[in-house]
Amino acid sequence: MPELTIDGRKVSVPDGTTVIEAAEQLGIFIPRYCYHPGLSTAGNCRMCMVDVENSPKPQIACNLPATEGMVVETESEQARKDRAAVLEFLLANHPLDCPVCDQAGECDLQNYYMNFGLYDPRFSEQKVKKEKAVEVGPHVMLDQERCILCSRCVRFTDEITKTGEFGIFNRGDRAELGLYPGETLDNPYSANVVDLCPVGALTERSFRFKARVWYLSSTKSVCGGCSRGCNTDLHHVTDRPHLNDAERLVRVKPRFHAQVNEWWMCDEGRYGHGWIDRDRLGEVRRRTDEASRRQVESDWDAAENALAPALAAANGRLGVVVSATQTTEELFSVREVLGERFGARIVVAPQAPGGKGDDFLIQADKAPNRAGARLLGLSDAPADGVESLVDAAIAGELDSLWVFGEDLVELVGAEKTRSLALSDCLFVYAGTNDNPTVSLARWVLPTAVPVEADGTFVNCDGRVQRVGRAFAPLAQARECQRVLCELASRAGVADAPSWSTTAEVFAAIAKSTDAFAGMSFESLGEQGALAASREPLAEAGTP
Amino acid sequence: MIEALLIKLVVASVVFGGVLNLAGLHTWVERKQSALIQDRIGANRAPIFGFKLLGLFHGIADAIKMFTKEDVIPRGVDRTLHTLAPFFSVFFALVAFAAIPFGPQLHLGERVIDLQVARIDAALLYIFAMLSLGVYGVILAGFASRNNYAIMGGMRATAQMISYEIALGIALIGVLMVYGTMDLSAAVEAQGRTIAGGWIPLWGVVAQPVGFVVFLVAALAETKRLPFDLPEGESEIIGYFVEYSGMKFGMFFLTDFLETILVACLATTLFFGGWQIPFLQADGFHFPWGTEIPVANWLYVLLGVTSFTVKVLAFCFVFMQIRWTLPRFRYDQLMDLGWKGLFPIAVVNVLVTAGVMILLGGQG
Amino acid sequence: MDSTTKTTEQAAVDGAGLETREMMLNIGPAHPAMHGIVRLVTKLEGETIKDVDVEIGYLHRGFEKMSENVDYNGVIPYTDRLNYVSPIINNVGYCMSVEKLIGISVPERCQYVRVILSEISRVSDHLTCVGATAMELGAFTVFLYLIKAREFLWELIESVVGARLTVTYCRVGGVKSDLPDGFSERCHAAFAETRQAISESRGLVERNRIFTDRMEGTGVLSEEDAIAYGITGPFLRASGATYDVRKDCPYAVYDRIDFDIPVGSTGDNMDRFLVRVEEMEQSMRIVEQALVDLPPGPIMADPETGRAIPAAEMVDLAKVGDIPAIAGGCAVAGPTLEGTGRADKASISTDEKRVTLPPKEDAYGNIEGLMRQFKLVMMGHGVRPPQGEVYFPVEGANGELGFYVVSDGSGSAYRVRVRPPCFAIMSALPKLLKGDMIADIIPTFGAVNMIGGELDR
Amino acid sequence: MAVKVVQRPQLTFWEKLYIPQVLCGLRITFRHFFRNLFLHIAHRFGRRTGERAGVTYQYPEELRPLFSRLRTRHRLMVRENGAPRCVGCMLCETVCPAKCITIVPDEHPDPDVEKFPVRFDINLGVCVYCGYCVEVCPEDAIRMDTGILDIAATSRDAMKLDIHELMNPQLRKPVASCELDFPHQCEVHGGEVRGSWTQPAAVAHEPRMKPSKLRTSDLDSRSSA
Repeated sequence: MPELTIDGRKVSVPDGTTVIEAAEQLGIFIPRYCYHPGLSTAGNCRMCMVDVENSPKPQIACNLPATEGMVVETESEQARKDRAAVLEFLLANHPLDCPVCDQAGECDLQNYYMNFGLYDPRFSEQKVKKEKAVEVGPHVMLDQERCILCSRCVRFTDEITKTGEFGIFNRGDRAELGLYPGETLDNPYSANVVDLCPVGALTERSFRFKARVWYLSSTKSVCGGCSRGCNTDLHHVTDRPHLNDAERLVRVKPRFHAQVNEWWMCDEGRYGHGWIDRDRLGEVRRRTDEASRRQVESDWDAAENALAPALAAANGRLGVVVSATQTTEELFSVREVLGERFGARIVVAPQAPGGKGDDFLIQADKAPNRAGARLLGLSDAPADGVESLVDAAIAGELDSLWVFGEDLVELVGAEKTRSLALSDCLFVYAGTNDNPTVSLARWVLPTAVPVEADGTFVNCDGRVQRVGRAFAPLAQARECQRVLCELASRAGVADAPSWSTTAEVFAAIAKSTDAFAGMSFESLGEQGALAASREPLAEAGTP
Repeated sequence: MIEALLIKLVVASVVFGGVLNLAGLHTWVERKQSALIQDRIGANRAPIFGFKLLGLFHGIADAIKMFTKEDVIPRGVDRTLHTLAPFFSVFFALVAFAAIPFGPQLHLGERVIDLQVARIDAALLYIFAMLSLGVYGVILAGFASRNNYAIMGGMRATAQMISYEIALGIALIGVLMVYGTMDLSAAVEAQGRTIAGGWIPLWGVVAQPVGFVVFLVAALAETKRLPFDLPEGESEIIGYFVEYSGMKFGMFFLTDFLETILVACLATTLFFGGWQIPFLQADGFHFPWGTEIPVANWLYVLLGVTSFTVKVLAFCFVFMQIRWTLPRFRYDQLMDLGWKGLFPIAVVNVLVTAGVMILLGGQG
Repeated sequence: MDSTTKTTEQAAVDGAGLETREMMLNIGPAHPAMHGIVRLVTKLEGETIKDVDVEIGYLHRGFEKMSENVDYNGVIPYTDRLNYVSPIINNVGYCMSVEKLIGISVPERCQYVRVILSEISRVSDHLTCVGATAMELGAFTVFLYLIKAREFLWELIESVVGARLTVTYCRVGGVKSDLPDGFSERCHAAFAETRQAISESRGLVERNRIFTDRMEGTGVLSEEDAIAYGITGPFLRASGATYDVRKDCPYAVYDRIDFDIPVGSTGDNMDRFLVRVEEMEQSMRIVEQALVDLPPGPIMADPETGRAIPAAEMVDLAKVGDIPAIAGGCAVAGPTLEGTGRADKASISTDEKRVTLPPKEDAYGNIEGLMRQFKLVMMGHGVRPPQGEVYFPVEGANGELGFYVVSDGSGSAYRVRVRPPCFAIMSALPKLLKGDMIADIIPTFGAVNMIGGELDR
Repeated sequence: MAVKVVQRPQLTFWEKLYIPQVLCGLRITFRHFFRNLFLHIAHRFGRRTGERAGVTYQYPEELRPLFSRLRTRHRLMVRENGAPRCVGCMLCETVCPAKCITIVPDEHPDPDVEKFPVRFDINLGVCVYCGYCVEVCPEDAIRMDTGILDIAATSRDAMKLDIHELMNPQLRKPVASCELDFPHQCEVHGGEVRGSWTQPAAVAHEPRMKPSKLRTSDLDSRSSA
């Protein structure tokens, strides 16, 4: 445990710690480009120069192991001058691209110039031209001029994905980042190089010119793309609808979580958010009459007036299909209201076939909350549970069938769904997006997607993680638990729950379910917490 | 008989038409004159077939605007009085002109025509009466509007007009004494005389300089224009016509100008020799150095009418100039000036005049 | 209060049973004399004012709240609209408070420029106030003569600032642009016109008894009362106090300039009129001295500022990396950006790179300048004063104009509070008006020079 | 501290009689009146045109000489090939205190430009003419030097300038024709310009990315051109 002094403050760190990490422990930020904690140390950007006592030259903090009694100065006049000089070199060939560069606003060149540079520019030579706007893969755009050759992306493809598409070619000021001949950057984690790139050399194609980063608001959330539950930051803009084709969610960035995803996330999850603003169910709809399949717009009041008596009269003749894409709170409220109060048979839709996983982050099960459903006791035990439920409905054994968020056409086939629609059973669809099933339902209730409502997902490792609420639900859409609470009270249920916040729902879960015992919505925080469960969870491995 | 009536009709229409047009022209003069004083250019639009004539048509545009504007009668007003008030104002201002002689007698064949709508023996009294009645329009407007601002304006106007009429009347007593008549034509004719060996015409301003000043001030106050525009006082109480719009407002506006012209006519008639031109008598010029130029009657009349018009316009011009030069009095200061300033001066003036006349043996 | 009740009793005795009632008169909010928007609820006995209730708030713009939602430079256009008759003083006051918060000072030339334009603004403000007062007393010609003079001053401002009223001229850490060529000559010419107009206007009213009667003895406020009400500026000085921020707490370069503080003796409207008239003369004196003392900008010291390159060409060359072609050149940007180039920037803005935009040459021609430009403009990246709070007063045209700025270290102010000089005067208005006649509202209110923009914020 | 007590006017007896000061005032007003009258007449005959008879201007016919720095209606600068100089960096949209600028950028076929605005609107009904947009523009793409002051319109929509009106200040709504050379073509239908922002730009129909073929050797010819 060497103890060293940085900027006059003492810190003792484990053996092998570098000065840059030691400084971080003290809250001292040393500027860096090539250094990344998730990658090997390269030490080629020279930005993290610090003054070390008794050392004739400045040292790079990223590759300098802390030793006992070391005295480091990060703010000395010499260190400042060194950093400014390094920056001046890095910027010498940097094009004047801020106006057209998507990185502007989160660019470390800009940030470090204002924080550590501030020198008067002296460069008056011809800048070296390289290629601009090169498509290197389906998701990533390369601008060779902007690249400062920190090699983070090269190391990522070498060390993390081990696909090795990137390399640095040529020498001196002709050195440029590029793909090896015949390669394309199309590995499933390719967009991580964009996050790694400290400058605007690698940018996302989907975000290209869509918005400026300084317009974006950020919400901490969890990816719903698979049961891994990678931690994410959602970047969204609601006050400038002319940007990003009026879609509110602009982009998703991975958020560091040591146990779940570290710094990374897959492209599938990163770009799988388009459905949030596309083909959404905006308003309550109902079928005009029994025979016709025409749907008309309605409102919540009418829906509740019609559905509450039906629920009250159900008396066990009620079936519910829930989805493992719903948050734990939604599933719990379905269980509590429809299951407990109205005696519904609840079936969780089974895992969609054909999902592929890998040994890094991607899981085969694309539903983010199957573990949550299982912990709540909503097991998908019989594989044909949904089908038998639909059969029962068609046969007249059920008065009404509620489907949450799942596409019945996909699960039981179009034929069966159509005959369900024609049967006497009151077929209610509550969900977020349009699908073939929606047009067949007698009532369509729009519900909020996870980014429009708070909630939790339980990932494949049993980690309960919070999904953030980024913006208000679209149009008439409402949070599922609110809909169910109101229906219950409208139906005259004596002990109808009256949750108004997600935290209250979660508190009810924690009270009633052992696996969640002792947790509260607040205490989950950014890191989440592992559910205490004796049952084996879905087969999964830590990264 | 019919012929005489026709002639009266023609004269009357010439007078009233002329006066009304002059009032309309006043709006243009007011705009242009103030513009020149204030280094501006003034209204110069409202073209008719591309002719702008320095914005002369703005008066017509104004008239059209006034007539076509919505005539708002606020809720709660006394409708009859509210409607009647502007007519009162304009009517009395207009009929007062009947007694003003604007030229010498015209000989048309053997017919002798007075260039005056009505030759009244007590013309001065008549004009005073009409001026006093004008106050009704104002007080009625203020009262009928049921508006605190309007009623204050009306009260101010009434007090002001009554106070200054006294000074005005007494100032004119001196003139009456000098000319010995209340007939304005006779007064004008009396001003044709000369004194100092025929060098100076015996105009009222010569005989009654103090009376003239008092008259001018009091008369300005009668017209309710700056510096005596307290009843309007657009930045204080807006005025008695605050609840008027359209042509009814226009009529108050018109009254203002008519009264200005009336006062200019009176000042001309009583103090500046009316239609008289120095050294010009009915048969021609008689210069004190002996030269005589005979002048035909039609030319004499023409010169007389021109002389009268020029003098009236000059007075209007001066009034306008004063209006754009001075700030406004305060109510109590105005009353002070009227009762403690003008009234005693006018009285003293009468006494002095009487004394002088006695000394000079009854003739001025 | 005692005197009021006494007069009522007296009136009751005099009236001998005749019923008299107070008249309520709402003066404003839509009334020709209530420039800006304000309402005086008056109780009248005849023409005499027995009681006044001043009602403000008709022009609430939410300045202080808006200031919390934009970055520090974004507030400046809002300050233009505080006292919209002398906007540059507001600009200066706000910018100097933020500069104090950051702890930077601006170059000397910039300070002189600020003083010069502040004083020109003060003259134009007083011209408006005096002229409007005269106009409302009926002397319309005086108003137009003074407004004519103001026009010359506004043209002067336009030639520097690029706008006449909504100036948006000062920046945190400097001003937008340097004085243009020939400013000094134009300034002297404009002052000659102004002096001529003022002397003509004085000739029209100052010794005219109608005017002096209206002004003397009306709206009297003693020195003690004025201080007790927190009144500052010409209104206070007319009452005899000598407080002037420029002298008592000098900012910019006022301590180096010789000028007098005109004070009155009786605190009536006549004194206020005379103090304002004299202040205009003093302000012009300040400007004339400042123009002489103005440290030469580099433009004058060093004519070798490099080859002139059209801005567009510079951008295009820099874009393809042809830095040698533009190195050392001076950018010729649009005319509205005159006086913002590298040569001027050094003398009109602080050299603190984290506060002021780079000179045009840097923004167009090199990556460092471009990045600086971006960092200062992007939301949440711009000027970030350290945590703290600061109050900075300047002498506005109506009195002490202070900005109290609280920073939480983020890119926009946590709280901005203005101390508008009008507010204190307006609160003294009932005291000024009680017992006077209704017509006295006009000169008194005129002398208050109420500016709705700063009163209601 | 230099304090100067102002001298209150002490009126003499004659001045208290009003008349002398009235005459004094009349002298001033008459002087202006006759001087201006004389000058107006002289101007009619083409004399003494150096002296102005009034300080006012006959606005629509006669424009006040504007100082070069005066901020007037905006315009977007145009490249030699007719395309906008603007690259859609949105600094102006960001800095605008009135939030009156709306920009939608898109890909430009020239890799040295990369980005250009398919939509650039300024709502002049909201603009406060602070000039911040000009000041922050890193491309010299927007200027406020058109000298256009008469921006009045009869509807709020007409106060919203689109990119056509901004690039060519002569154009006013309804736009009769579009001569502007964008990377896409605009079509005018009854004064309404379509094809630029309702329909995706022409370049968007092609493959969105075109790898640049620009080499350093091309540079010399480019910069000399």
